[in-house]
This record gives sequence, structure tokens and C-alpha cells, in this order.
Amino acid sequence: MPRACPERSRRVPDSRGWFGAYGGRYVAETLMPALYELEQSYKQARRDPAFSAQLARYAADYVGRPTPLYFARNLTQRLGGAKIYLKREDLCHTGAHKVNNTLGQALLAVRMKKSRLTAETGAGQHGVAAATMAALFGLKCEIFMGRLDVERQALNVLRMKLLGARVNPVESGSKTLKDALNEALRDWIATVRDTYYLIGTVAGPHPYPLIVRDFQSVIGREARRQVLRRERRLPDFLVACVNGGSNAIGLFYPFLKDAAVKMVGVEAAGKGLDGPAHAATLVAGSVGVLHGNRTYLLQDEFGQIRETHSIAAGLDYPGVGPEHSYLKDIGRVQYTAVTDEQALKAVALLAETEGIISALESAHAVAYAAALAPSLGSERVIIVNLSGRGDKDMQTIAAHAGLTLDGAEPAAERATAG
Amino acid sequence: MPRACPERSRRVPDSRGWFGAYGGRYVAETLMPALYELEQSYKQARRDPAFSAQLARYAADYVGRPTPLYFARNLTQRLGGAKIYLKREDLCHTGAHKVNNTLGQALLAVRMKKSRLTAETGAGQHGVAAATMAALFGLKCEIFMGRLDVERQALNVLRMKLLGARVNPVESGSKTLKDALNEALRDWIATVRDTYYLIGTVAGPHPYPLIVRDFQSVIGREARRQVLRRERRLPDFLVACVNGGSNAIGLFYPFLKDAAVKMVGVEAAGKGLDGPAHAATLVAGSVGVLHGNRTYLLQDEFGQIRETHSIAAGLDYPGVGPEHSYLKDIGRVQYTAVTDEQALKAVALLAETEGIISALESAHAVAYAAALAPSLGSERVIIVNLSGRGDKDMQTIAAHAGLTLDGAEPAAERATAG
Amino acid sequence: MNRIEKTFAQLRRRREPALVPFIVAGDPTLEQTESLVLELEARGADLVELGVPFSDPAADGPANQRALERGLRAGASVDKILALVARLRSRSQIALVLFGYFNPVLRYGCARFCADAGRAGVDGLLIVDLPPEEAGELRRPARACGLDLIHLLAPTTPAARAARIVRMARGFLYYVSVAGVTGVRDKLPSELEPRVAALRRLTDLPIGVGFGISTPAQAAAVASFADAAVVGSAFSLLIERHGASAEALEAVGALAGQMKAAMRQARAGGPRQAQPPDDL
Amino acid sequence: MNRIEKTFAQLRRRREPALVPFIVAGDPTLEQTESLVLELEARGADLVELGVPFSDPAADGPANQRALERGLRAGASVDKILALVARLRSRSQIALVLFGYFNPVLRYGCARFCADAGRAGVDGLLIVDLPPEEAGELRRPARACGLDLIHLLAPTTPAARAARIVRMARGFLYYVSVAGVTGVRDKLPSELEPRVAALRRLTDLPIGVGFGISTPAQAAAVASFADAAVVGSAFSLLIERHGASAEALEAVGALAGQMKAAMRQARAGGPRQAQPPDDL
Ligand SMILES: Cc1ncc(COP(=O)(O)O)c(C=O)c1O
Ligand SMILES: Cc1ncc(COP(=O)(O)O)c(C=O)c1O
Repeated sequence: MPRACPERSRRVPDSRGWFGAYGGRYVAETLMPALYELEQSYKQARRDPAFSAQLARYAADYVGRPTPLYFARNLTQRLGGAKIYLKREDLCHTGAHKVNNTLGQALLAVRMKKSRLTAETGAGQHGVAAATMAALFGLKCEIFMGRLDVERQALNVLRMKLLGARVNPVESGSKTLKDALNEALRDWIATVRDTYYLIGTVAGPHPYPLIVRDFQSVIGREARRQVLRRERRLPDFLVACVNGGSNAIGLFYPFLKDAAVKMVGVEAAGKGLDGPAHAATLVAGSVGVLHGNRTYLLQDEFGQIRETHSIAAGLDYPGVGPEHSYLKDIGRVQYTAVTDEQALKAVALLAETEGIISALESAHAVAYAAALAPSLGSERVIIVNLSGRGDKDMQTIAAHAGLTLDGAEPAAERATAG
Repeated sequence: MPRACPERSRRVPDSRGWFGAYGGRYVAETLMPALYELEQSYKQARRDPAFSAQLARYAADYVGRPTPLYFARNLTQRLGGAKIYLKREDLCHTGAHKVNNTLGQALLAVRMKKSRLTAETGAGQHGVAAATMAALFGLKCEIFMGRLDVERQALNVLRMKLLGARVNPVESGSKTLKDALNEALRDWIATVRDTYYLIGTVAGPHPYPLIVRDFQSVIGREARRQVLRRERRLPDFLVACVNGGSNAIGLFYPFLKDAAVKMVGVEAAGKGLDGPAHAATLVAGSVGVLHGNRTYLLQDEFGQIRETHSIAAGLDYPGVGPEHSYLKDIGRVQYTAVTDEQALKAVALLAETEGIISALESAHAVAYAAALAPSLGSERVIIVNLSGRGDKDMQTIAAHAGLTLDGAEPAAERATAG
Repeated sequence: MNRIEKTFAQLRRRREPALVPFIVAGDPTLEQTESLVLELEARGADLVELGVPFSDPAADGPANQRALERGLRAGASVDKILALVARLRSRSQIALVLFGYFNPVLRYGCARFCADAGRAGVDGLLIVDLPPEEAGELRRPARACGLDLIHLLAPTTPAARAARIVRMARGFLYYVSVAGVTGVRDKLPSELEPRVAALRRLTDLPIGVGFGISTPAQAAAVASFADAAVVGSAFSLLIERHGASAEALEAVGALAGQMKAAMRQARAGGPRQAQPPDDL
Repeated sequence: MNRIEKTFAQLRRRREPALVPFIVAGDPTLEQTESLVLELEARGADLVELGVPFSDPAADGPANQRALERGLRAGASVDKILALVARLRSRSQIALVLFGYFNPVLRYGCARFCADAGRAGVDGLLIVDLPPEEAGELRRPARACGLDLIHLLAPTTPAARAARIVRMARGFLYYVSVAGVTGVRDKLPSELEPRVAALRRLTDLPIGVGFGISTPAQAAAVASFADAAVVGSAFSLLIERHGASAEALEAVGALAGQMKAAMRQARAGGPRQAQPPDDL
């Protein structure tokens, strides 16, 4: 695996929003001024100690940061190889890493005096995190969510509504995340003066990939400090699932200049990479432009975006953040993919060994780590980003594991022997 | 409100497990030796620094402690009175304070070389927390849950099963928590040699009320430290919901000797205290013996235990921990009750103002605090124990709030003005 | 000398084992319970345990739980059960023990309960969830009213604890055959006999064995080394099957008769010897 | 001088406003699109924008989204659309602009796309999601192939930015009437006229206005102060209603005819004056 050149990886994105050949600002003219406004506001906020202090305070008191870096002893022993640590983003308020980003951006929206948030969501985790911030900061909130996702992530839909957000089921296209993103952009075009568009991952036009990366980097900064304290050394591998790639970049970014730390981004191989039912953009895609940036995409020969599949609603996006495209090209991060089946098995494995029910998304990273660990010596260290908890996925997981509400046998029979 | 005598409140329970006139060990002879064994083991564990260290490590790395003490600024402003802080037990792994107790007891079970856990559960939060610990420590796990609760807390049933526990729906009696407890005791009687009975609250025979209180007291110890750091003073009020009373005692206990700190335990008034559909044991009950201890109960004139009701499955128990009976009698803690309706409103209020969806149980405490705060000056401080998150209750909450999966209006219509 | 003592003294003299049926008061009606007690007596029962219904019978298995629920539905509260005993006393002098959980007793009031029970003609009390440690408040009024407070011993009870318990025991000792709840079981545990033997070295009180005895053969086996066999769930199941009918009386009576006969026969051989284990 | 320039030069000389219909290529078939272009030309259209279908048209409202989906289902890929243009060129010299999103173009290859488009007879390109900042790679080959890269200006565009954009603009300027996606609207914004006036002070290029114009009256209102009115969703909805039928041609043609007539009449009065605002 080629080593990154630290200088280089620190210079992206450039002032025009490019990560090497990826990124940029491919949006309707109506939105361009808003992107410049956002860029300016973010630059100022970033330099403002009051902003950082506010962010840190909410992260600690509200989100529950720092999240633990948990040594998964049982999993490690079961696999018999490298030590596996889990970065516990599943313990964040609202149940996933998404809130790191929505908190930061919502504070930015308040600073920019916007009165309304608009956001897309796939699994609903970003939608919940955005609706949460809207409630916390007294903003109106409009969520766009593909009709299919509305149905498969019902719990999160109800949570968003209870938080006061309006959830708009999107009926166009494939009725999933990419269409929700289209619809959120349409909403933003129409409301750009008073609305803050709160994107849920490191995609979208510049400066979003930069902003989201920065807000998510708290994951990696904490993990770096924690692993150094625990192991007195850097980890050998970082593993994270990748859809847009925000949890992955959040973990990876603060380690990018540590050349000895290998990194693996795990995409959704769905029903297998040989067929069309997957969402492995970096592994199986090609370069194009979608939703404001140039990056790897899953597209047909005519540049039409393909429908994707993953059992994890939150991995079901045909694009990926431009920084990941860049990191792939320079070889700093290795990208691979894990099937629905493997992810489901990883959920069961982690539940069984560690008592942690992970989100299906995060289970992709767990599955990869479980395959990697046995091939490494026991002195090696792997950090897996456990990006979210699995409550939202229980119906899906239960259906696949054959679990039902019925008991194996009624309690009354068991209490009496014979 | 009478002030407690500090010396006195520190002496309970006595060596026979009595909190004043409450507590004791009312169990079948078969179990008595196990209770003595447990008492001995716990005494040793409590003195063993290795045990404390292990507990502290799992609490930090696995459970995610300390949980934040969050100043609910918006809620405070909305109510216009005392400052409200929320102790964020909802951020604990598995989503409620229950895990503080299951962690401690599971470590004890391992220390006692038991190979199997048995536990009752109502809302399923304790069951999930127990199943989690069984997975983490490689123990078998048997969960007893009333058939009605199995149905209204389906999410948690699936979680327990995925964690490898056997969930036994209990068909006897009122098919809720008290019957689950009966069944768990029956199981324990039959398996007492190799099974650890992991009770979910500060009830049961001595030494359980003591053990559970100790493990839950981490809540109050943290809160005390946190509020002193933030406010440089002690709070004026502590508010917590009470079923068995474990989250309440966990918060209250470390403040008991602070005579100026007032404490309120909030029970479930269900559909109203004038009818039978409530679970306000301390407010409306009378003294009796159930499930191993002497305490306030909801019972009829013949000493038969009454069926109870609360919209919160986890508040639906006709007994209460003996220490609460004692604290009520000595006047150290004031007990009151909040209806289903008020709890539902409090869920909505907290979601709307702070972006936090609390468990229906915890919402009882929020409701009381919301009524109390406006009557106090803005220099006063209230700490509310947010004992759990509301994911498990979303179906119930949504049904009552009239939320559905459908959008207010389809997204497509909105994107075009006219 | 109350009826329990008298009964066991007579039986001991006759070298005859006691059959102790357990039925729930009010299962399915209080009238039927009255008839059942008389029928049991007629068929050879020596002492009858009358179950006092409780909503939360945590030491009982499914068969007795259902019986207790039927009793509850029939309104078998403590006062009604005492009235039933009083009625029975005009027709029978069989020893009667009330068997139940502490809360209904506590609610009634320990002193008042013992006074009323003694007056009605109850001979003993067996409260499953009242271990010796907590029994003080019931023991005093029970003694004052001539009621024996029967204590349970379990397979899990350590020897030293058993020694302490037998010292305060009255009437007879109730040895719980298995660590478990009440209920019909296919086989009695093999350690039962040596455990009873060990217990016997601690006391002169009669020793009854219960939990799981449901067939004449099991009752006979117990009779070969213990002074009494307590049979509960087997009767509860018969009552469940036949309801408040004449057949119920016949079925319950027939089983009692067969049991008593088998027990008498078994006792012909006399109690066997065995090594005492550590625990009881 | 390409067809766009020529068209606007002629119209300017005649003091006549341009009607610029937008239809999606392949909606509902490529053959019908060919007929529609000819029909539009016959009814007075001066320039036609041909929509290139894209799976994710994030700047389009529902009417055009559905039209683009129909085009996609009809297989209107870039190569087929260029073939359509080539066929049209044997029968018409009306100015043609391809209107779409960047990804299908990028996938085809910018240079190859421009070369093939120029050869087929395309006159201009309007890529909604390609702001000037990112347009470099398409601008160069477009120029080389004689294609005008049309730029959009929006109500949110600040004056300084507008000045920069007009400097690199070619063909005409497309002023987006509202901050919003394409779609039929009841009313045009009141600031539209002053904003166009302000823009006019920055450039001599013709100024077209689009987004939301759907009735002859709206087209006429726009014609009174702008050089062209772009009408899209209104045609898409007619095509949706009538499908690939002769009635569709008639309905689309009729609307175009009414619009053009209304616009001519409005222009009789000449453009009005208004105060320029801060933003455009
Ligand atoms: C728990 C969890 N992990 C990961 C993801 C994937 O997003 P990203 O690739 O931006 O981290 C999601 C998206 O919803 C998610 O909910
Ligand atoms: C979130 C939550 N809070 C409170 C309770 C009530 O239990 P306790 O009174 O023991 O704290 C429960 C019980 O399930 C619970 O789940």
C-alpha cells in the first residue's frame, strides 16, 4: 500500500474546493452565492474561539463526548489476532456519529442567522440528528427522505416528527437517499436566503466536504489521544464504513499524516459486486459529477446515476465524498466492500461477543475488521469506527436472524422440571 | 418538608437488611442460603480494589460514563424559573440507567462463578441491559417478561434475543412486570446453585436493595461533582421517576446527607389517582410484603396485589424499593405522581425545546420539574434524572401524538411555489 | 397437645406414615373445598394443607398457580377461609394447616389472624415466603393461639442453618424435596433419602416431604423414610380437570386412597438408613 | 456568427422578442421531439432548448422532472440526441441549445461532446449545474467547436459576480426569474423587471428570462423588458397530457403561437425603465 505524502494530504481541499481532481462546486447559479457566504462564515467561525468553545461545550454536555475507545476483548479473543478497539460513536446522543456534524453546522446556521434547516436523510440518522439540532436551536426543519427509506426506517421518521421536523417522503427517482438529496437541493434553491442546507455527509459542493470533515474529525482526534494513552502507540489499522464517508473521514483525518497507520474504508457490496445490487462506489464506480461535486459515482455508460442497494439504508448512496476519491487515487486509504450477508453476521458476532448491537452501516466495518484481525499478530491494533447503534435496524436484523416476539417456549413450562 | 437526620439515613440498611420498618428477606427457604452467599460475596467485592477498578473501567469504556449533566437552557427559558439540569442517563450504552446496575451485578456474578443470569423485565430496558452483560461476560441469560410487555416493547424483545438471551413471555397474572418477577424468582428457586438472579431495581430481598443502590449511586456521585463544578453549589431539588426506584435512589443517595437538597420521587399516576389505573405505590399504597421485601404496595383489602397501569411499561410495578418507603416515612424525600397525559406532554416538551426524546418513564420526572420550575426563582437549581431514552417508546408516543409515517404533504408539491 | 402433634403421635405409634394432601381453599368453590377435605379425610388423609390464595405465588409451579387463581376468583379471602375451617370443625377433627404467602396474613394482621385462626380450628401455619429470620412477628401470636408455625427446609439449606431452624420448629418439619417450585415431577431426587436421614439426626419432630410427589409409588417411596408425604399439584390438576363436580370428589378421594394404601405398604419395610450429606 | 447570434441580431433589428421553448429530448419519444421542434418553429419559436435527460435533475421542479424521466425511459442518451439534432438540421435552421446537467456530458467526454454537438448542428450549451467556476473544461472545447456556453444568472447573484459572469458569457444571458427550481408559477416576481434592467447595464448580450413563465400573459410581461422568454414546464405538462399524439403537436404549437403573439404585442410598448437593485 503506497504511503501518503503528509504535506499533500494536508493541503486539500484547495481554495476552490478541490481534493486533487475531485470536489468543486457543481450547483445551480442560484446556490453559488450561498456557498460563498457559507465558506466565509465558516472561515470566520473556525477562527473564532467563542465558536470552538460553544461547539466543545455542546459536544461534551449534550452529545456526550468524548465517546469511549473500547477494547473489545471478547471479540479480539474470538478472532485470535490483532487487538480490536471500537470507537463508540453509537453512544452519541441520537445514536450515531451524524450528530457531530449537525451540531457544528447548526451552530454555523445560527451564526449565519438562518431560521430554517433543510436536510436529506437515508437511514434517518442524519435526519434525526438535524431535527434534534433544529429543536435545540429553535430552527424550523424540513427533512427529505425517500419513500422507501421512510418505510424501512419508521422509527426514525417518528423521532424526527416528534422533534418538530417536517418529514417529506420523496417519491421521485429511486425513492431513496440520492432522490432525497435532489429534493433537499430543490428546497434549498427555493429558500436559500433564510435556509441553511445541512448536508449529512462529506459530499455536496465545496465547502461542505471540508466543513463536515472538520466537524467529524473530533472522532479521530479523540481516538488518537485515547489509543496513545491506552497502547502508547499508534494503531496499525483504522477501519470505517463508507457511504458519503463522513464517519470514515472523521476517524481517518487526524491520522492521515501518520504514515504507518493503514486505513480501510468499507463500502456496501450489497448482494455482491458481480451484480447491480450494491453501493460500492469507490470499489466499482467511475468518476462523475453529482450533487455538487466531482467524485466516484455508480453510473451507467451514459452518465445516468444507477440505483443502488444495501441492507443498510445509510450506505445506499451512489456517490462518495470527494476527499475519499482523492485518498483512493493517492493510495492513502484502501477501499473495499462487504456484503449484506457479511454485515448481518457481523451484527450478530458483535452482539454475541460484546453485547453491542451496532447499526447495519457500522457492521460493515466490523465485518472487515473481523476478517482482517486473524491475519495479524496479537501485538497489532485495529480501531473500528462503530458509527452508530442498531436500534433503528432491529426490524431488519430480526427478520434476517429469524427472531420473533414469541418465546422459545413459554416461561410457565420451564419453571417446573417434568 | 422535614429534614433528614444524616446519621440515620446513612445507617440503612441494617445488617439484616432493614431500612427502618422496610426491607428484610421474605423468600422461600430454598433461596435464603443464596442470599447469604450473595451478601458475603458483595461485602468482599465492595472492599476489593480490583473489583472497583474493573467496575470503573467498564463504566467508562463500555457504558460511556460519566454521563453529562446538561443544562437545559431552552427548557429553563421556556418555563421561566429555576435552572433545570438533566442527568443524561439516556446516553448510557443500551439507553438507560439500568446498565449501571447490570454491569455491577454481572461482575459480581462472574466473581461468584455463576454461569447463568436470570432476570425479569418490564419495559425491557433491564432485560436488554442484563442480556448485554450476559453477552459481555459469556453467561447464559434467561429473561422473563409479561406477555403484555412483550407486545408493547417489541424493539427491546428483539434486542434481547439478538444478544443471545432467551426471552420467556409470562402468561400468568396480569402478564406484566410483577408476574415476570414471580417467574424469575421461580426460575431462580429451581436453578439457584449456578444461577445469579439479577434484579432490575432496588427491590427484592436483602441484599439486593443495597447492592442495586450502590451500583446506581454512580449517578448521584457524578451529578454532585458536576453540579458543584458548574454552579459552585448544591442543587435545590433532585427529581427522578420512581418505579422500583433504582434511578431515583441512584441520584438521591449521594445527596442524602445534604440536608438543604430537596428530593422528589415521581410515580406513575396513570389515568389518575382517583381510579385504579395507576402505579403510584408510595403515594396511594399501603405497607405489605411482596417479592422478598416489606414495603409500600398497591394491594386490595385482602392483601392481594392490584393490577396497575402506566403508559410507561417501566413504571408499571405495584411495589417500590424499601429504602423509598423509609425515606418517605422519615420525610427525607417527597413522593408525588404524574399522569400518562402529563408524561406524554413532557416528552413533547423536551423533544421540542431540547431535542431530546426521553423515555416515558423519565418523562414523569420531567413533567414534575416542568411544573415545579416556574414556582422557583431563577437562582434555584433542579437536577432531573433523565433515566432513559425514548426509542423503545416511539410507537406509543407516536400513537398518542397522532404522528404517522406519512408526510404532511408530499415533497414534490412543496418544491414549486404555485 | 394440638391436632398436629396428636396426629403424628398416633401415627408414630401405629408406625404409619402420614398422607398430607394440599388443596387450595376455594378451588373451585369454598363449598367444594369443604366436601374435598371431608372426602380426603374419609380416604385416609391425616392432615390437610389448605392453600390461601395469593395473587403472586412466586414459589408455586403452574398447576398450583392456576389452583390459587381459581381460589382467588372464588373469593377465598382469609376471613372466608377461616369461616370454612370453622364450618369444617363441626364435622371433622382432621389436622388443618393453612399454607400460603405472608402478605394476605399481614394485611389481615398477624395477631388478629392467629387469634381468628386458632378460634376457627386451624392447627398450623406454613408461610412459604416467611423464613425464620422474618417469622418473629407471626411466631409470637401463633404460639399464643396454639398454632404451630411450620418451617421449611430445602436441599440448599446448609447443615448449620438446618440445626438452627429445627430448634425453633413446631408441629413437623417440611422438607422441600427439590430446589424448585411446587409441581408434578417424574422422579424424586436420589439424594432425598439421605438428606431426610441427616435431618432426622437433628430432631425428633416428624419430617414431611413435599414438592413433586404425585403418584402412589412416589408417595410410597417417601413413606419408606419420611413421616409424611405432602401431595399438592396432583390434586390441583384433578380438581382442575373435574371442577366442582361429584367426580372431582371421587377422583381426589381415589388418588388419596391409593396413595395412603401404597404408603402403608411401603412402611411395612421400615425406613432405610443412608449417609448424611453436607447440605440437607 | 452562429445561429443564436444571428437569431437575436435579426430579432433586435425587428424589435421583436424571442420565444424560447424548452422541451425534453425523447419526451415521450425522440421522433415526437423532432416533430415538436418543427411545429414550434412553425408557430413562432425563435430558439429551442432541448433538455438532455438526467436521472438526478436537482434544479428541476416536478413537471420537468417527469418530462426528463420520460426522456430517460425513451432512451434519449447524448448520442441519440445528437443524432436527432443532425436529422433536424436537414429540415430546420432554428437555433438549438442543449439544456441539461453536467454528468452525461462529462461521461461522454467534454471535447468529444462539443465536437459531435457542433458537427450535429447544436448552437449552444446550457448546463444548469456548471457554474462559471467549474466551466473551464467545457468552455474551451465549446469555443473551439463554435458552441455558445450559456450562463445563468439568478436573483441571488450579487452585482459584482454578475459583472464577472457577463464578461465570459456568449450567445445570451439566461436570467432565472426566481430563486427556485423550474416549474409553473402563478405570478412572476415584481422585482423581475428592475433586475433585468440592472443586468442590461452590464452587457449588450440579449437577456432571456426563464423559470415560471407558463401563460401568454406572463410571456408578454417578460417580453416588455427582456429579449427572450424561456418557457419549459408549461410545454412539459402539455406533452404529458397528450403523449406522442398529433394533439400534442397541436396543443404545444397553439400555446407557442399564442405566446409569441402576446409577446409581439407587448413589445409594441417597448421596454420600461426601473431602478436597479443591489442583487440581480
Ligand atoms: C450509523 C451510520 N453509519 C454510517 C453511515 C454512513 O454515512 P457516512 O459514510 O457519511 O459516515 C450512516 C448514514 O446514515 C449511519 O447512519
Ligand atoms: C428509562 C427507565 N427509567 C426508569 C425506570 C424505572 O425503574 P426504577 O424506578 O428502578 O428506576 C425504568 C424501568 O424500566 C426505565 O426503563
